[in-house]
Amino acid sequence: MWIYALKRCGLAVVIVFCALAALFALLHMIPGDPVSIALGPRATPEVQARYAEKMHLDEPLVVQFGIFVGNAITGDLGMDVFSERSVTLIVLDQLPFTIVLALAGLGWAVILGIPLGCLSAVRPNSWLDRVTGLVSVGTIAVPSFLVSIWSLLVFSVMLGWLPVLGAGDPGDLGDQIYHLILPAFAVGLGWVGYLARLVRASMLEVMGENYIRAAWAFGLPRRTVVYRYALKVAILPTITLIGIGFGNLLSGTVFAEIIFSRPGLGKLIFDMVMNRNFPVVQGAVLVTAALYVVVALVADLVVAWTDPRVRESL
Amino acid sequence: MSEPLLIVRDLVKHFPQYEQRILTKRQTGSVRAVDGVNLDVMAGETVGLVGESGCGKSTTARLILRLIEATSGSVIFDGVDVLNADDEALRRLRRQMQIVFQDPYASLNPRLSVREIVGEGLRIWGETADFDKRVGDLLDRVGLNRRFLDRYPHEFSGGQRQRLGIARALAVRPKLLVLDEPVSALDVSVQAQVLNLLVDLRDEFDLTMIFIAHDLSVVRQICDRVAVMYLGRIVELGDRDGIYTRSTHPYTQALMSAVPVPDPVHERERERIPLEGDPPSPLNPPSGCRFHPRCFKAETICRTEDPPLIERVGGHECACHFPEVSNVT
Amino acid sequence: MSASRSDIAAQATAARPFSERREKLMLLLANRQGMVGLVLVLAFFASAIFAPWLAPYDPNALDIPVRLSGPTWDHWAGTDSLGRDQFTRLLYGARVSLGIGVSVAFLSTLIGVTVGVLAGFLGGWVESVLMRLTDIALMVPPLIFLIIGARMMQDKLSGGAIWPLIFLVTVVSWMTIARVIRGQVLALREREFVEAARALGAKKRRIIGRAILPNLIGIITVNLTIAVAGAILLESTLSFLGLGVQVPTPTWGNMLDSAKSFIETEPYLVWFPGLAIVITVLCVNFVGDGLRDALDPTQRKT
Amino acid sequence: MSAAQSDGGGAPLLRVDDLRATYDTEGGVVRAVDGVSFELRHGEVLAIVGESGSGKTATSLALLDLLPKHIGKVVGGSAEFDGIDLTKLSAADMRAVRGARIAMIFQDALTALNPVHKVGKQISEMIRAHQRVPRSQAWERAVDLLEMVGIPNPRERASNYVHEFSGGMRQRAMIAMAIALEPEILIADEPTTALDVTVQAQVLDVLLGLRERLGMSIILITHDLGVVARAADRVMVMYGGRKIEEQTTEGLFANPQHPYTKGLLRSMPRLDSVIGDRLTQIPGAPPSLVNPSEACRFAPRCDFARPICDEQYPAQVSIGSGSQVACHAAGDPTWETNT
Repeated sequence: MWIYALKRCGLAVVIVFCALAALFALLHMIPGDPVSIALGPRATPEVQARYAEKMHLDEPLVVQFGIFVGNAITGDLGMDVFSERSVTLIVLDQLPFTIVLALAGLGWAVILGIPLGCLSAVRPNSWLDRVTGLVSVGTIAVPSFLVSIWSLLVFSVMLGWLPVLGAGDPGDLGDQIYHLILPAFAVGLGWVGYLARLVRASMLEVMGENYIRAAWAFGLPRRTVVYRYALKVAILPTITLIGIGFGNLLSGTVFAEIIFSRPGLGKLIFDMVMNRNFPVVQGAVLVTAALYVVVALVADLVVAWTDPRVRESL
Repeated sequence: MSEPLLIVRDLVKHFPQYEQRILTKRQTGSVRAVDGVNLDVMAGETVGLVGESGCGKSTTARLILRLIEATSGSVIFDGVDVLNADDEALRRLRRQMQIVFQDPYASLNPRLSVREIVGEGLRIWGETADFDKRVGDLLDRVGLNRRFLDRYPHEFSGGQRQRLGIARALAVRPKLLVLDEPVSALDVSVQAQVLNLLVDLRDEFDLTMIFIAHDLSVVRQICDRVAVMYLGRIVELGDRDGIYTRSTHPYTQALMSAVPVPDPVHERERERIPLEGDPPSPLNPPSGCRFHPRCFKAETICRTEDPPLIERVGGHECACHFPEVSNVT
Repeated sequence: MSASRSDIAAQATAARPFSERREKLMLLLANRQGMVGLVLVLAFFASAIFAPWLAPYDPNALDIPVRLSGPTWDHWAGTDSLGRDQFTRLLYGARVSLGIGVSVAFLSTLIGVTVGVLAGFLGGWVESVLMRLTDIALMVPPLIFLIIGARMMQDKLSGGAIWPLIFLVTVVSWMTIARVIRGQVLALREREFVEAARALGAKKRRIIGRAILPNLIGIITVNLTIAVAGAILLESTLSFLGLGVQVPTPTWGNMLDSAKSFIETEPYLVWFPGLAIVITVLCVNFVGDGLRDALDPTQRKT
Repeated sequence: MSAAQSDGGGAPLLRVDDLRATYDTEGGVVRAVDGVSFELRHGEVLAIVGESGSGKTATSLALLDLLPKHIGKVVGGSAEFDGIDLTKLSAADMRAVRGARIAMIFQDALTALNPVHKVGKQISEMIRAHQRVPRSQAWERAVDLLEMVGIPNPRERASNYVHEFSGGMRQRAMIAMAIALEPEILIADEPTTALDVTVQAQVLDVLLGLRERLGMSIILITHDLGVVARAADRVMVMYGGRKIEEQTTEGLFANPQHPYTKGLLRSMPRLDSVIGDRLTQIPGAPPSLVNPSEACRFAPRCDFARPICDEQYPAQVSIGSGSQVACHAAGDPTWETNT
């Protein structure tokens, strides 16, 4: 088990490194003068010169990459040439907003979606199952930016129940939660249906297994069979998916952040891409990728720890 | 006696067990599925290969046809070295060696019609003259209606599918037919039909057959000679009567005694040789004689020394330090 | 002696009137959701193709006096801030959205199937390299990649080119199908009918063509439909962010983008293009689900 | 041959009467169990023999209301067990019977035991589902049971997962679970089919030993006539969802009555027969049970079929000492001489 965990960590490091290399290559593959491409035509000559020096643009690419990686390991993601702020700090400023939003969005989706899927699998073709089915297909078909716009339209503009913009007063927790409701709703809605559908399919498959039939044959109570026997197995693929989902949400919150004018990593990346401020993009993407890998790793380890068949084969 | 049609020498197949790394794999051990098999098959005879699950009998069959690559050893078919043949020579060899599989559901391509399944060999070898007639004749020959040409496998019962598999193998007029548990997935009443069909076809097509089964009674019905396998080795080899009435290897005897006979009076009086436990894993076979941990005769020498397969008592070959004739049926 | 009687008995139990293909068609037709989806999807395609004949106005005709009019008899879906007819633009937008959706689906399926079949069938280092590549591609957050990519190709996009979008969306869409196909090929490769084909002396190409690919058609079709839906979503997302197809060419995504500013006063501008996306994606998914039910052999009983 | 052999007299432990069960499939309604009646006496081993699709497994699943949900259902008949009709029990009452009074073991123990719970845990959970026993005590019982079915190092083994067991041990573990509450009836559905012959012999020995020790009755479902000869007191042969013959084991093998039984016995390759060139074969394949006609199910494959066989299903005829056969030709002297 520990060896497995170590190995997976090693793999995670390799993946982050690959992502890093790919990103670096992508940002440096653009033809033309890297300085004007990176900074755009609006940059003043001083800024351009400072940028070239900061990014070691006079060095060969490999050396640049080496410097970048070396700095990244020590937590230094470089300097934003426009604001003269450390990229690490810029990213860290935005990170909590995104993590809170992703947690809240996925959180309510998990709390609602898993029981829904479970119940509809236990009682297939009941009204609950039909409604869940409709909700699943419906929410999967609605892109999250539409959910954001429409929920903004309905709850803020038309009904006026919830605030339109921002993340709330930094000192006021209640206000922050108040501002979190709509974005979290928008971010999580698609996942409710997705999770419900997955849990339902997985439960139905498990409920058809021989050992469930045997459990009935041995007279085990319904609760034991459904929750301790079936759900424990059926939940495994869901854990992996939640891990991946959380990773995706670290960037997938971008719409909610743009539409609700909420600070966050996604909005940061989007804004910086639009401003062609690639050093910041580079840093932010790196942090996103690293988080993504870590979350996926945790999900894998949880699965391995829960499923003795997997644990054994390690 | 003439030269054997098939000569198998020291055939070995180890399936390496890998641990997946990022781009490479690391070997952690190997399953010794087949571990030194020697076998001669004369033209026109039917040799049975029996043993319990995991003893390597199906692997041996696939090795002989080179459907999987052997780790070492040699297979000489009709004077040609099968294991070292190049792609083209191997393709030509395969016309002469055909195989019928166990699972009548997995062995037929669900997307092809009967015409294309049975005629696949003819198509591959470009013998497309009178195609429908030739395929129809084959169907006739295995007891299926030739009007079935345009049907698909899922429309047939298990027994009929097995007939299709046999027809497909016969289409290229092979000399050697390897049958890998051809009837064990079938119901008893259908089993007899297929066994009888095989006997008829053997005579009509002058087939040499290797018949693989775990069911000793089925093998006894159809084979001239029988090889008993245990953990990747042949432990006893002899003609049918010898194996079934005068077996000398304790494993053969135990195996034979464990098969229940459908006769309550006889069955309840029979003496049984009980075997402890399950067959050990081929990943880590026991030292010395592989059967010794379960053997009722085992002594010190069995733990250390591996008995070779040589002719001993009873006129047939046996790999045991203490062979003794016994009739347990 | 019993041959004749056995034949009669065999034929009595073997008869099944329909061929497999017909049977699947019947199953698909029997799936109500799938049928409704199919009819609507075909209708959408037809209206996209015949947009120039169906549309009541020129998509780019400005009519400032009637700008931001809600739905009226003259303008069924209202007009935008420049007075362009929304309904016309929806029809023309369908051409771009569906066009990109279908192109991406075909391209990504082609890449995915090729990668999956090669990796699954050839195995060895080919498989290792291809699958590691797929894994890494899967780790890339698609949105971030699209945002960065579209921004870099912006001069091409501003010139009205659509191929950069098709290219970018394809790059993030082929991995799932590659993995699914590889899994299927691995399972198929071990099936005995593939072994039988080898035993008969079939060459690799024949085995892939006759034994492997025909057995993948079901799963390829299903994934193709689902890929269409996914590509439409990604395209509209990018266009909505202002990074996709550039105005004045209408797409559902950039119509929503321009409507953003009027959300408080003219909500219909947000509803119609949004509904077009949702209904299309929903219908395509219905078709996919219907196909899956019809093609999945575990759904059928013998 | 055993002390617990059928005592003949006394009320039967289980009396199944005209049991009917169906499966809904896309092809139509399958009449999987079509009017099956039989009795199970105290302490006897009753074998139900038949080919795949003959309804032998469906019969046992129907008894415990375990047919696949939403597909299979019991549509008629009764199954009287100790004064209660199993087919009319509420879900809760049925649960109290399952496992505790009638237990069942399945063919494939690997898939029939839960992969993510320890074997000992599963057994003790099953005990605690029926009895108020502290956790530790239930665990001790589980260890004892594993020992009783001949698993070496039971204390260690109880903490293993099922995939760490070999085939024979899995089946033993399932038997241990089934006998945990000393049920009156044990239904064993092909308990040895997936096992190698040498292991099969061990498992049969365990089962028969437990029968002696606990005095339970066993319904042994199998397609292997050798296993029947070895283990059963009485045999009931099923074909096409119906019972076609029932006899004592000795009677059936010595003097089979139904043409199908006769054919089956003759078509079986066996170790103790004289080797001839060909086996006697039953032509054709088993029938489809989707909307079957009223004809005898075996008629299309029967060498002795007569016009009446295609018209009506033969009634169950008693042929003395609890033996029954369902064949128009049975007891017909002219037919007897033909065979």
